[in-house]
Amino acid sequence: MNTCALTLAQQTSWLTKKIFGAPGASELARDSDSIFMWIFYFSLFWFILLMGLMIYWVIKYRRRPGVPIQRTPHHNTNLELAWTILPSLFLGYMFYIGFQGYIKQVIAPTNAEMIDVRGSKWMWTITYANGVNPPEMTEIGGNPQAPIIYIPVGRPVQFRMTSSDVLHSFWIPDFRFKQDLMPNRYSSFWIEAEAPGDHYLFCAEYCGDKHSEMSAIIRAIPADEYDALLQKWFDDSGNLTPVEAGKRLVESKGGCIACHSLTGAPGIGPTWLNAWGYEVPLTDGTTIPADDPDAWDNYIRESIINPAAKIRSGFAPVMTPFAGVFSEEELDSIVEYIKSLSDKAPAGEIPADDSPEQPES
Amino acid sequence: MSTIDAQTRVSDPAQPGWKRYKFADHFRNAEDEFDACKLGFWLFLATEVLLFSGLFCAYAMFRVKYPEAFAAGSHHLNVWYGGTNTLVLLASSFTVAMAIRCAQLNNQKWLRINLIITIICAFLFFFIKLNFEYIPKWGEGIRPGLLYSNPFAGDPMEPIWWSVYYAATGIHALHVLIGAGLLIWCLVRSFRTTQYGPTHYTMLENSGLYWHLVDVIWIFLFPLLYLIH
Amino acid sequence: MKAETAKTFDPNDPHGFAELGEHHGHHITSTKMLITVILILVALTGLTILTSEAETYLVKEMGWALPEWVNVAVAMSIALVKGAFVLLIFMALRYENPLYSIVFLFCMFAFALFLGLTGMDIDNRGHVYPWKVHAINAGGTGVNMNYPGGTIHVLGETITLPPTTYTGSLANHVKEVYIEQTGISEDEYHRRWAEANHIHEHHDTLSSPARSIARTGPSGALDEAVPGEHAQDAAHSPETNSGH
Amino acid sequence: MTTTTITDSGHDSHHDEGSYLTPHKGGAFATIIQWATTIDHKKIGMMYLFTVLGMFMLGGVAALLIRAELWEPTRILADGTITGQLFQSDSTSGYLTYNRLFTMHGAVMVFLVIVPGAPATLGNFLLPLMLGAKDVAFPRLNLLSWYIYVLGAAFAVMSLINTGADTGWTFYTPYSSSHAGNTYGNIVMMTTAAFILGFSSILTGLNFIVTIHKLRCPGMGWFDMPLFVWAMYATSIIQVLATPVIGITLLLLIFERVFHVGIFDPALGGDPILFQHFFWFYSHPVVYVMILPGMGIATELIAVHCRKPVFGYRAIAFASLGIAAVAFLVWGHHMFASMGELANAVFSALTFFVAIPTAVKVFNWIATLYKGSIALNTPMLYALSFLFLFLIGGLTGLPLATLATDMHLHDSYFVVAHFHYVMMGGTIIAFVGGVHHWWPKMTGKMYTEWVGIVGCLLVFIGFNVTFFTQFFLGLQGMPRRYASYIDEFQLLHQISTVGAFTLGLGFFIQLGNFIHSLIAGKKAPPNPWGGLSLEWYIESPPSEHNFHAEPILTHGPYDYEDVYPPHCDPADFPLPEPKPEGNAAH
Repeated sequence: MNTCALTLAQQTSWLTKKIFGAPGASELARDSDSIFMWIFYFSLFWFILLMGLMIYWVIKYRRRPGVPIQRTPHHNTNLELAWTILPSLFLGYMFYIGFQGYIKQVIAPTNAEMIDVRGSKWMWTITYANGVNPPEMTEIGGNPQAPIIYIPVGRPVQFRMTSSDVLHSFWIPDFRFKQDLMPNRYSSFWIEAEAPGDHYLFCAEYCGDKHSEMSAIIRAIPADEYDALLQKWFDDSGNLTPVEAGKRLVESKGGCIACHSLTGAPGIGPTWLNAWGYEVPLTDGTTIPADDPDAWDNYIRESIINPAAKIRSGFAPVMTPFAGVFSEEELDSIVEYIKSLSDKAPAGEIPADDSPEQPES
Repeated sequence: MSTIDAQTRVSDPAQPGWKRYKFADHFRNAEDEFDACKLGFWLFLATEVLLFSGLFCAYAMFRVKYPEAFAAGSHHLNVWYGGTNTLVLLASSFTVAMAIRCAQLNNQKWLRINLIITIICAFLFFFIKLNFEYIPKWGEGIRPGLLYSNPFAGDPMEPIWWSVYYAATGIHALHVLIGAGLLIWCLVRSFRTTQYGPTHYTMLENSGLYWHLVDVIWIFLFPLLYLIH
Repeated sequence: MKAETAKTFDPNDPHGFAELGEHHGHHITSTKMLITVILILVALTGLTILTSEAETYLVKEMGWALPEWVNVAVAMSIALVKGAFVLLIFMALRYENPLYSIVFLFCMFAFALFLGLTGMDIDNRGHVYPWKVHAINAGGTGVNMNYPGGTIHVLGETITLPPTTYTGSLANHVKEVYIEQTGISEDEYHRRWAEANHIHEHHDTLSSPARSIARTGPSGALDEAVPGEHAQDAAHSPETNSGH
Repeated sequence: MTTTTITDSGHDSHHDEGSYLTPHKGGAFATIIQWATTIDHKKIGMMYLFTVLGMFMLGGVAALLIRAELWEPTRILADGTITGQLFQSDSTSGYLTYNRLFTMHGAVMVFLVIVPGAPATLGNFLLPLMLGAKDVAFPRLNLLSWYIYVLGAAFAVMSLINTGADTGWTFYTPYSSSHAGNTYGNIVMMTTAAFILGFSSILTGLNFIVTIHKLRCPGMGWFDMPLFVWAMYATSIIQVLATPVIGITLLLLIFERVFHVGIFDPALGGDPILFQHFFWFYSHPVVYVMILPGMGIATELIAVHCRKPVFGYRAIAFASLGIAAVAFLVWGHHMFASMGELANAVFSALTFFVAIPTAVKVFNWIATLYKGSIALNTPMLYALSFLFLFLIGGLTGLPLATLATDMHLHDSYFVVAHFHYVMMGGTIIAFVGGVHHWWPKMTGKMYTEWVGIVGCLLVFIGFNVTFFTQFFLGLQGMPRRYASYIDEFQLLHQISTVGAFTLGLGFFIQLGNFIHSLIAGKKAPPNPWGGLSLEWYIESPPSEHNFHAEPILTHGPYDYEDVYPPHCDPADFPLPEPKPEGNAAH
């Protein structure tokens, strides 16, 4: 980065820290901060100069009865040209450093590890190069199912992003960069973490109801641990029961539990606890009959692929269709999992170690 | 150049409307009012052009990205209907220019005849558009947006081409109808009070300008929509 | 600051328009001029149709490879000349106050900026990553819009709308529904498709998007949608016709 | 040079007695009819003022509710959001109430308050007066544009009653076209409202351009117009050239929403970024429609209350036009996070060009203060607040134009703070200052000075507390349009909320001051501030016909060094020594 800007920023890193809350998490982020600080000092200079003059003159030339104004020139071409051209040069320089920094921010190193990101209302779905989705979750700002996205320390990571419904924006404040996700297009974002640690990820483009909760944690871990973790998830995914596989899918790849609670609590979508096998009224006046396993299996399948086909009474048709997201096998697993949450499920299908916490009511 | 003095106006009802016309009193003279109205109308025409600029822009962007879809869609349009419509609009543009000339020369009879021809052309344009283009296309399943049900799309992006086509020609057709309405209003006033004459024809001239603009926009829409390969 | 203007004040011309040439009065265009212009306009209309047909002939019958921009450049140049005639003579911009021309030019300036800067973005996405240029699925990802589907009645006709969700483009969905309903073979569909698109012979050698008359098959734009650079591409590629 | 020929030449046939505010002799009903069918620019300006004020209160209440919601980082899963509980919406609707509130705040404030605010109220009232004209060029069109405004406002309110739109005021597709809302009505209604309001805006702009071209009084050349008129001229050019594009954009959006034509919807192959280009091609220039009248008002306020000729008159006038021209080049900076790299670079470079004419204006305003005679009354305090806040707003625009820093700050609270400093600290503050300044002229009543000063200080302090904290929120990572947030941000959010309610109190005091002035205010003299532009030559409030005879201009609007202000005691406004004759020519 620009040396002048860097020196300035280093001299005053305490102020930078005060302003940004925390220092940038990568070299590029700190470059961005130093550009900001350069603009900050530039602005501060003009602000103090102009406001100082204003306040000084307002006090000095305040109106006194009987004292006339003094004649001054009505314009001064040289002065006006000077204060037009001089700041313009600074502005040109400002564009230049901003452009340089930006180009570094967007061009990922060729050895960057590619991670796929899919934004949908209102969750992030991450797919690593070996095809696994990170299964761990935490709570951020009201969202108890925010995924934890692991990235390796010291290795560049490039996110290739798209959206399945509306516009989203992938913003990691600690890395000082964001990029919009568009449906039917790819966009790119790359970072390189320097040290292990957690960073927030927010959706910065308004995407509807639970926009505020579309967040995640980016967790940087040492590269060898990261590789081992990915390998472990990959191995795990091979030997799961259908119910376990379904649980993992709805938590990570599908992100279903952002809207469908497992506890009977109301949400944007119907709760799954004791749903399967019960009679459910639909908005078109018909019902899904109770105790009809085939009707229920088909209803769940259809509602994943084409949610608007049958809308349960009292709910809005807001769900993103998941057609093409899950394979046939995965759909079966999800149906099995939802079935396992119901006390009407055929006996013996609920694995003892995997039953959800029963609600109080 | 004819400077009109306000004081020579007569209020005798036997006189034609253009002689009785009195300019609004916040203007200094009729000339000022005429200039103001015309400047205002040119500004309005600028807004109309920019309204269409959105459609031209959408057209250009999709054309650049999906030339094949546009070529495929354009092949469904009959160049002869489009060409006939172009000639109809050009002819009406000519007659409306003649009508203004007749007003300037106080030739009331030909003013009305020219206006009537223009209005007939306007409806002829609309009739050709509707009867030979919109209705058959609609029947073939070539419809805007989700209504699209033609199984023989030449390209995956062809429905977008039809959306642009319907939006552009639809809004243009709406302007044709508005222009026709303005001209009918001029005609009615001409018959009732002989409103337009050498010293006062502001409304007629502005309606004429509007009509020319509708023509100019079609002059560009025609090759863009019908002559693509 | 003032005073000079007040001395030479003329109540009928308070702004000194006469000196500035701002008053242009009423120009009466001659019939001869109007007729000349309309004849030119009709001739140009014929010319533009003629050139368009000639290009088609050259490409189809003579096998010339005319670049795509020729078609646009010729048609737009003729349209510009026609538009200029209408503006200058019929709309009398040539004789009137130049202020009106300035208004119109400003409007054209805004239009040019709109078109130019928008195009600069829309058509230049792939400088850093070529895979950002194209849509993932040509023709759209499939309808995903809380739309109830079903039937509606328009102009006395009952229309069946596609269901809320299908994958791939609307055009493809309509095609599949048609094949399913009629039960025709793929070959029969292609025959009917060629007929509907006025393609009587296959000019496979000409099916490049850079040329005029590029259309030979329904999959032209699909073939180049997304490069298969990464492992994940199989899931996104249009061949499987699935959005994620 | 020191006298004016603006006289009442006794054309009694022309004018009736009494001001334009005198009620109709036929009683209250006849007065209402008279106002509803008036083509008098002053009445239309007043009608605009009151409707805009009503809408400002609606948008302001929404703003306060937004700030109240953000008092706590509430979680819907726990006990529901504050606004949700307030409006008793069930917890399944999540943050919908909040989302609708900020949409309403944005749409109402932009389309119904700031865009028509200064041009249609003060512009309508003052433009013909400053030009020495009887009315605007097309008075009936002017009335029509007010009715269109009311119709648009009615649609916006209907959308609100019909559950309200939750798209944000930018209506980004595909959310607005295919995803937002459970009913079709609310979004289409809000879009229609904005579409209709566009017509109102176009008609006003067109009217003003023609008025300025054709109805300047004898003796008034282009460079003898007050700078407010120049600002209005630049504003009107943008209104005429940019507004039609939002018309077609919203029309296509309605098609998209109703027919799903697919132009903006990627599900059908369209391009959502194209919508953003369409939208911002209008909505960026319209930012200057908002700020230019504010700049014009500030120029007038500073000149009158400093009694100084504006430094660099031509520079300010051309800067207005320059801003209007550059306005059409820079819309892409709203889309840095979604455009391609080339477009980002070009738009970033172009964006810096806006800073140049803006900086020129600021320098000129400050230079005007030099060796003046500065009266620290309410309008001047507003003008000084404007300088302070607008300077911060302008300077914080720099990191947003710089690509490397904008990628962090885009769509964060930094942007929210920045545009509030410009839109509110700039436009609204100048507008309120302008209303104070011309209040005596408009109503014929004086307001209470000390209450005005107290209100101004409260607004100034409240504003800075509200929005300065938001710069830090944005820098630390708080995204826009969030109803709940991580706990780290709570302190700053609470400070901001306190500031917002202080700000609200300040405006409330101003409103009370105005109402008190209308009921029991002192009668205003024709020229309480010693102004020199033409509106101060006529009585307060003006008569129906503005000037009793056509005025003939003999001095510039800012010749405070040479001309005694009309209707004033010359002893109150002493002139400096006359200029030596040799330098008289400029």
